[in-house]
Amino acid sequence: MEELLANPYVGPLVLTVAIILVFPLIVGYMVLAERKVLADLQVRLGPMRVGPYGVLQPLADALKLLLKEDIIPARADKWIFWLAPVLSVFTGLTALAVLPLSDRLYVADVNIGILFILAMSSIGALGLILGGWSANSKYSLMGSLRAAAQMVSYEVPLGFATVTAIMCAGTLSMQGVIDSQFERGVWGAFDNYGLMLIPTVLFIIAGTAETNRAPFDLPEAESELVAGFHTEYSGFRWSLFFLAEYAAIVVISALCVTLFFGGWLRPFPNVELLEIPFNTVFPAGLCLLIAFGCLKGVGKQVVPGFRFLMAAIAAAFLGAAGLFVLPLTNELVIGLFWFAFKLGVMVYLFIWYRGTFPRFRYDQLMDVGWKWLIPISMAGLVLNGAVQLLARG
Amino acid sequence: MANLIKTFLLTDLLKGLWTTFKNQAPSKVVTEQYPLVRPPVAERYRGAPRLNNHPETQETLCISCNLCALACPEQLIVVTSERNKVTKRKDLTTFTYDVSRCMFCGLCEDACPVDALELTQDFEMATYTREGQIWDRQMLEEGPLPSQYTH
Amino acid sequence: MSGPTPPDDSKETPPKRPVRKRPLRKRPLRKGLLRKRRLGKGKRPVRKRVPRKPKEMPTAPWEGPVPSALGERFADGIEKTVVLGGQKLVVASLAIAPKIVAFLKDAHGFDYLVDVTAVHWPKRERQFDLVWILYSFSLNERVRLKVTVAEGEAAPSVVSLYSSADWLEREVYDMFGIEFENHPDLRRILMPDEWEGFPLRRDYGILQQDGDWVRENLKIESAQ
Amino acid sequence: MAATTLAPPPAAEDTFLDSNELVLNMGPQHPSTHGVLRVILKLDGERVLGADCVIGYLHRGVEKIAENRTYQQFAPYVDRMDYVAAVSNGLGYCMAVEKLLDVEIPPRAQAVRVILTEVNRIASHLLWLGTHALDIGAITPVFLCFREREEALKIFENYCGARLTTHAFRIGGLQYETYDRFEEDCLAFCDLMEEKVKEYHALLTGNRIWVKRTKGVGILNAEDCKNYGVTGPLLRAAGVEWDLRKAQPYSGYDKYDFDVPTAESGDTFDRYIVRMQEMGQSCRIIRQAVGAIPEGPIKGKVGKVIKPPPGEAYVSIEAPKGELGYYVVSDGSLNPYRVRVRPPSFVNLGALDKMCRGTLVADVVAIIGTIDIVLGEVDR
Repeated sequence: MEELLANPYVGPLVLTVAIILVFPLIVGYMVLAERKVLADLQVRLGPMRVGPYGVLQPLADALKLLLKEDIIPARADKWIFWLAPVLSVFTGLTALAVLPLSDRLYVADVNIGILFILAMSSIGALGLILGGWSANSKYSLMGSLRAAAQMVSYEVPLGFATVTAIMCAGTLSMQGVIDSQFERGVWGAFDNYGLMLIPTVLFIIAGTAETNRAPFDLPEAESELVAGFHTEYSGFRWSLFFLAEYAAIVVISALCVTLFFGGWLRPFPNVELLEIPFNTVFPAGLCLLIAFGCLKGVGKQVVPGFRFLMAAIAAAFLGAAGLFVLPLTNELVIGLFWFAFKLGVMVYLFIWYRGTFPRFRYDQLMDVGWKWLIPISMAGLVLNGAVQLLARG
Repeated sequence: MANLIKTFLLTDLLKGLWTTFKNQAPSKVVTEQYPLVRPPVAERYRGAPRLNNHPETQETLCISCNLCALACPEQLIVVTSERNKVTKRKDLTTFTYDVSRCMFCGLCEDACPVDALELTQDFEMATYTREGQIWDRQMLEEGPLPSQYTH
Repeated sequence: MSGPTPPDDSKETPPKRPVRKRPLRKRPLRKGLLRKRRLGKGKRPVRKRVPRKPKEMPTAPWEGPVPSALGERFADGIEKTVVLGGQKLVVASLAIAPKIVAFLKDAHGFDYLVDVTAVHWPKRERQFDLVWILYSFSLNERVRLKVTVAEGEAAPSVVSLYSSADWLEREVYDMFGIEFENHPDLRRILMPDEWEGFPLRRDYGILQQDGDWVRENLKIESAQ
Repeated sequence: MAATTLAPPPAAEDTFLDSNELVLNMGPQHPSTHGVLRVILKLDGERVLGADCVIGYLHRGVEKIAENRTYQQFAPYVDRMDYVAAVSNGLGYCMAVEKLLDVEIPPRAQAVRVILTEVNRIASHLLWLGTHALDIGAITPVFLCFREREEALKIFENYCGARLTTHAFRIGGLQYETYDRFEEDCLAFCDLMEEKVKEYHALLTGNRIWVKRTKGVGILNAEDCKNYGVTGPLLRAAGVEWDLRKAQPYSGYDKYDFDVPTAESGDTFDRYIVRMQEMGQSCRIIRQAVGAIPEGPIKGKVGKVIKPPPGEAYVSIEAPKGELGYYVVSDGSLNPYRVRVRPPSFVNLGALDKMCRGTLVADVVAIIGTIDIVLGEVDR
C-alpha cells in the first residue's frame, strides 16, 4: 500500500479517472446553474419540476440526451462527423490536467502548463471546424467558418494578456504563477499599481470569445444559424460538444483565476489577521447558509421524496461546514474551496454577460478583435513591462 | 474626451449588466407554477361552454330557439327539440357543442335570449380523443369532469 | 434558488378545482325567462311585411382640381368621378387605367399605392372589378380607381410606377386569375405553385378543391 | 447505406450560381423568421446578394371565409390575422362595416375603443421589442417585455373575457360595458410602462453592441418607403411624419393631444427609437382618454340583423404595424360580398429584398425583426 502511494503515477492516475468521471456531472450542474441564473436575471424561475427546485434536472437531461436518436446526415462525412466531437471533448478534458485545483490537488505541474492549455484550446477549435464542415449543411458550414476566424483572431489578444501575466510572474508553471502571487502579496490583477487590470479585462473578453459564449457566440448564433456548427448533431454526439464547450469555460475561467486572481489562494494571502475570517468563518458560514436555506425549503416540498432529498442536501452542507471548522480538514480543503469559489464567480460572470448583451455581428467581431483588443493588449504588455522594469529594477 | 473615457470604461455595458443584476431579486419573479397554482381568470372570461339550469327548479333554461346555432360563425352548435303537446312549447332534446372548433368569440352567448348558454371561467378542456371534444347536453350542463393535473 | 414557493398542498389532497358555483356573472337572469308565455288561441293578425328596399350609399359629385384635370385629360375613358359615401371614386375603362394611375402620380402627387385588389361578379359580362387605391401625402387624399376586366383579359401592371404593386398584383393573380402584363415575376404568392383554380372567385368551391388537394399532397382525407 | 439511394448533388455548372455563391434557405422553420416565413437568400460568403420571400404557409383564406359568414360572424376571424394586435384589427373591420351602414358611434364607445387600441398598440410593440432583441441576441428583454404585456392582456381579459384574440368590439359600438376598475387599471398600466421603458433603454439603447448591430442596417429612405407602400413606424423612421390617427383622424383621435415620433435615417435603430417613443405617446393618449370617458350608450343604432345597402367602402386605421385597410363590398345581403384586407405586414415585407441587399446574414435577421411582421397577417 505504501509503495503504491509512493508510486508517482498512481496519484495522478486516480485523479485523472476521478476528473473524467466527475466532470460530466459538474458540467450538468453548471448547465443547471446557468439555467437558474439566467432565469433569475430574466425574472423567471427556471427548472422547477425534476427534484426540489429542479436539482435533479441534470440527470434528467443526461438521460434524455443518451436516449435520443443518434442521427448522421446522409451526405455527411461519417468519420469526421464522428471524430469532431471526440476531438473537442478530448482537448477540453486534457487541458484540465494541468489546472492546480488546490495546493496539493493537481494531476501534473508541468513547467510549461500555460502553454499546454493554450495549445489545447487551439486544437479544440479544430473540433468545431471539422464538425461543422463534415455535416454537409450550409448552416453548419457557416458556423464552422465563423468559429475558425473567431478563434484565430481572439487567440492573439488572449495570448498577449497571458504573456503579460507570465511576465509579471516570471514562470510558465501554473503552480509557479500562484506561488509568485503569494510571494508578492497581491493578486495578479492588481499588480503593477493596477496596470495589470488591462490584461485582466482583456483576458476575460477574449476568453469569452475563445469559448464561443455570448456576446461572441457567433459560431452557434441560434437566431441566425439555427445552431451553427452543431446544427446537425443530436443526442449523445451533441452532448459531447456541450461537454467540450463547458470544459472550455472551466479551463478559461481557471486560467483566468490562476493568472490574475490568485488561484487557490484566499484573498489577502499574506495578511495573517484575515486567516480566520477568510479560511474558516466565510466558507463555514456559506455552507451553513445554504444548509439553512435547504432546511427551510424542506417544509415547502410536496413530495416526500423531495423532502428527503432537500434534507439530505442540507445535511451534506452541514457536514461541509464541519469540514471547514476543523483545522485538520480545513487545511485539506480550503484551497479547493477558494479555487472553486473563484471559478464559480467567473462562470457566473459568463452567464451574466449572456443574459445581458446582444450578439455581435461577424464583421464587428473581427473589428473589435483586430482594431481594439489586439492594439490595447500590446500596449498593456509594453506598459506593464516598462513599469515592472522601473519599479522592480 | 468624456466619450472616449466612457468607451474605454465600458459604461454602457456596465449599465446593462446592472439592470439585469437588479432583476435577480426573488420578489421580481413573475413565473406562475400552473398546475400547482391556478391563475385566477377574469369574471368575464370566455371559457368552457355551459348550459344553465334554473336555479330552483333545475329545469333547463334553454327554450330551443336555435339562435345560438345561427349566431355561431363555425356552425358548431346543433340544437334539436320537439314540440310539447301539452304546453305547446318546444322542449329541448339534444344540444351538441363541438368545443374543438370553438374559437370562444362569445357570439352564441350574446345571442342567447334567456342566458341559458354561457361561456364560463373553466379553461381546462383537454381530452385524449377528438370525440371527447364534442360535448353533449349532459356535459354542457354538468361541466367537464374535474381533471387532475400533475407533473 | 430563490423564488416564490409552490403552495402548500400535498399529493394526498389533490389540488382542488375552483368550486363550480352557479352564476359567475353579475348579470341577473332576464325577466322574460320567468314570464308566462301567452298561449294565444286563434289567429294572430297577419301583418304584411313590405320588403324594405335597401338604402343606397349616398353619392355626391366630386369637385376639385383632380377630377376636372382627369376629365380634361381622359375625356372618353372615364365613366364617372364621384364621392361614394365620402370616398373618392374614379370609374374608368381598362385601357387607360395605367395612364390614369401615372397621371395621378406625376401630376397630383398620388405617390403611394395603398392597395390593388379585385372583386368577382360572375353574372356580369366583364366579370372582374379591378381596384387601385391611391393616396397622396401632399393632398392627404385617397382615390379609388375602378375598372372592369373580362375573363382572360390581361390587365396592365403598374410595377414600373410603384414597387408595392409587385406583391399586390401577384396576390390578385393568385386569387382571381387576372394576369398582369409586364409584371416582372407573375406567379402564385399565397397558394402553392401547383394549386388549381383561383380561390377568391365567387364560383370557386372550397370543399371539393380542399379535398382533392389534401388527398393528393397530404395523403389523408380532408377533415372538412 | 442510405446515401446511395439519394440522387447525386448537382454539379456546380448545373446550378445557376456563381462558384462563390450559396443559396441558403432560411425558414419556414427557423428560430427567427417569426413564424413560417421562408426567405431564400442568395449569399456570397455571408453577404446577401438577394432575398426572395416565400409566403403562404399560414394562408387560411380569411377573405374567402368572409364571403360565407354574416357581417357579425366574420368579426372574430379578423382577430386572427394580426393576432398580436387583435383589437386594432377588430376596430378596422367594425369601422368599415359601420361606414357601409352609415351609423354614428356614440362617444363613449369611441373613447373606450381608443383606449383599448392604444393598450393593444403598446402590447404589440412590446412583443416586437422582445422578439427583435432576441433576434439580435439579447435574450433578457423578451421576458421583461412579456411581463409588461401581461398587464395589457389582463386589461383585455377583464374587459372582454379574452386575452389574445379578443373580439372586443362589435359593429356599431361595444358589446361590453367597462368593468369596475377599468380606468385605474389603464392608468396603472401607463405608469408601469413609463417606468419599465427606462429599463429597456438601459438594456439596449445605449449598449454599444445594440447600436452597432442596428445603426445603418436595413435603410429604407422616405422615397423607397412610398414606392414600396411601406407604412407605420418604418415610414416614420424615414422622416415622414405621417400617421393616420393625425392625417385622417378616426374614432375621435382628433380630440387627443399626441405627437407623431419620427426619425431621420430610416435604419433599424431609428425604427427602434420610433417605436419606443410611440409607446410613450400611446400612454399619453390613454391617460387623456381615460380621464374623459363620456357617459352614454355604448352601441349605435344598429339592429340585430346587419344588412348594409349595396355599395363599397375602404376604411383604414393606423394599426401598430402600419396602415391596416378594409375594403368591404356589399351587395345588400346578410353576408359581405367581398372583404379585402390590406395588411400592413404583407406590404411592408415586400420591401425586404430591397433592405437586405448588401447586408450580412446576421442583418437579415435584424431586418425581419424590425419590419415587425406577423405571419398570420401576411398570409391571411
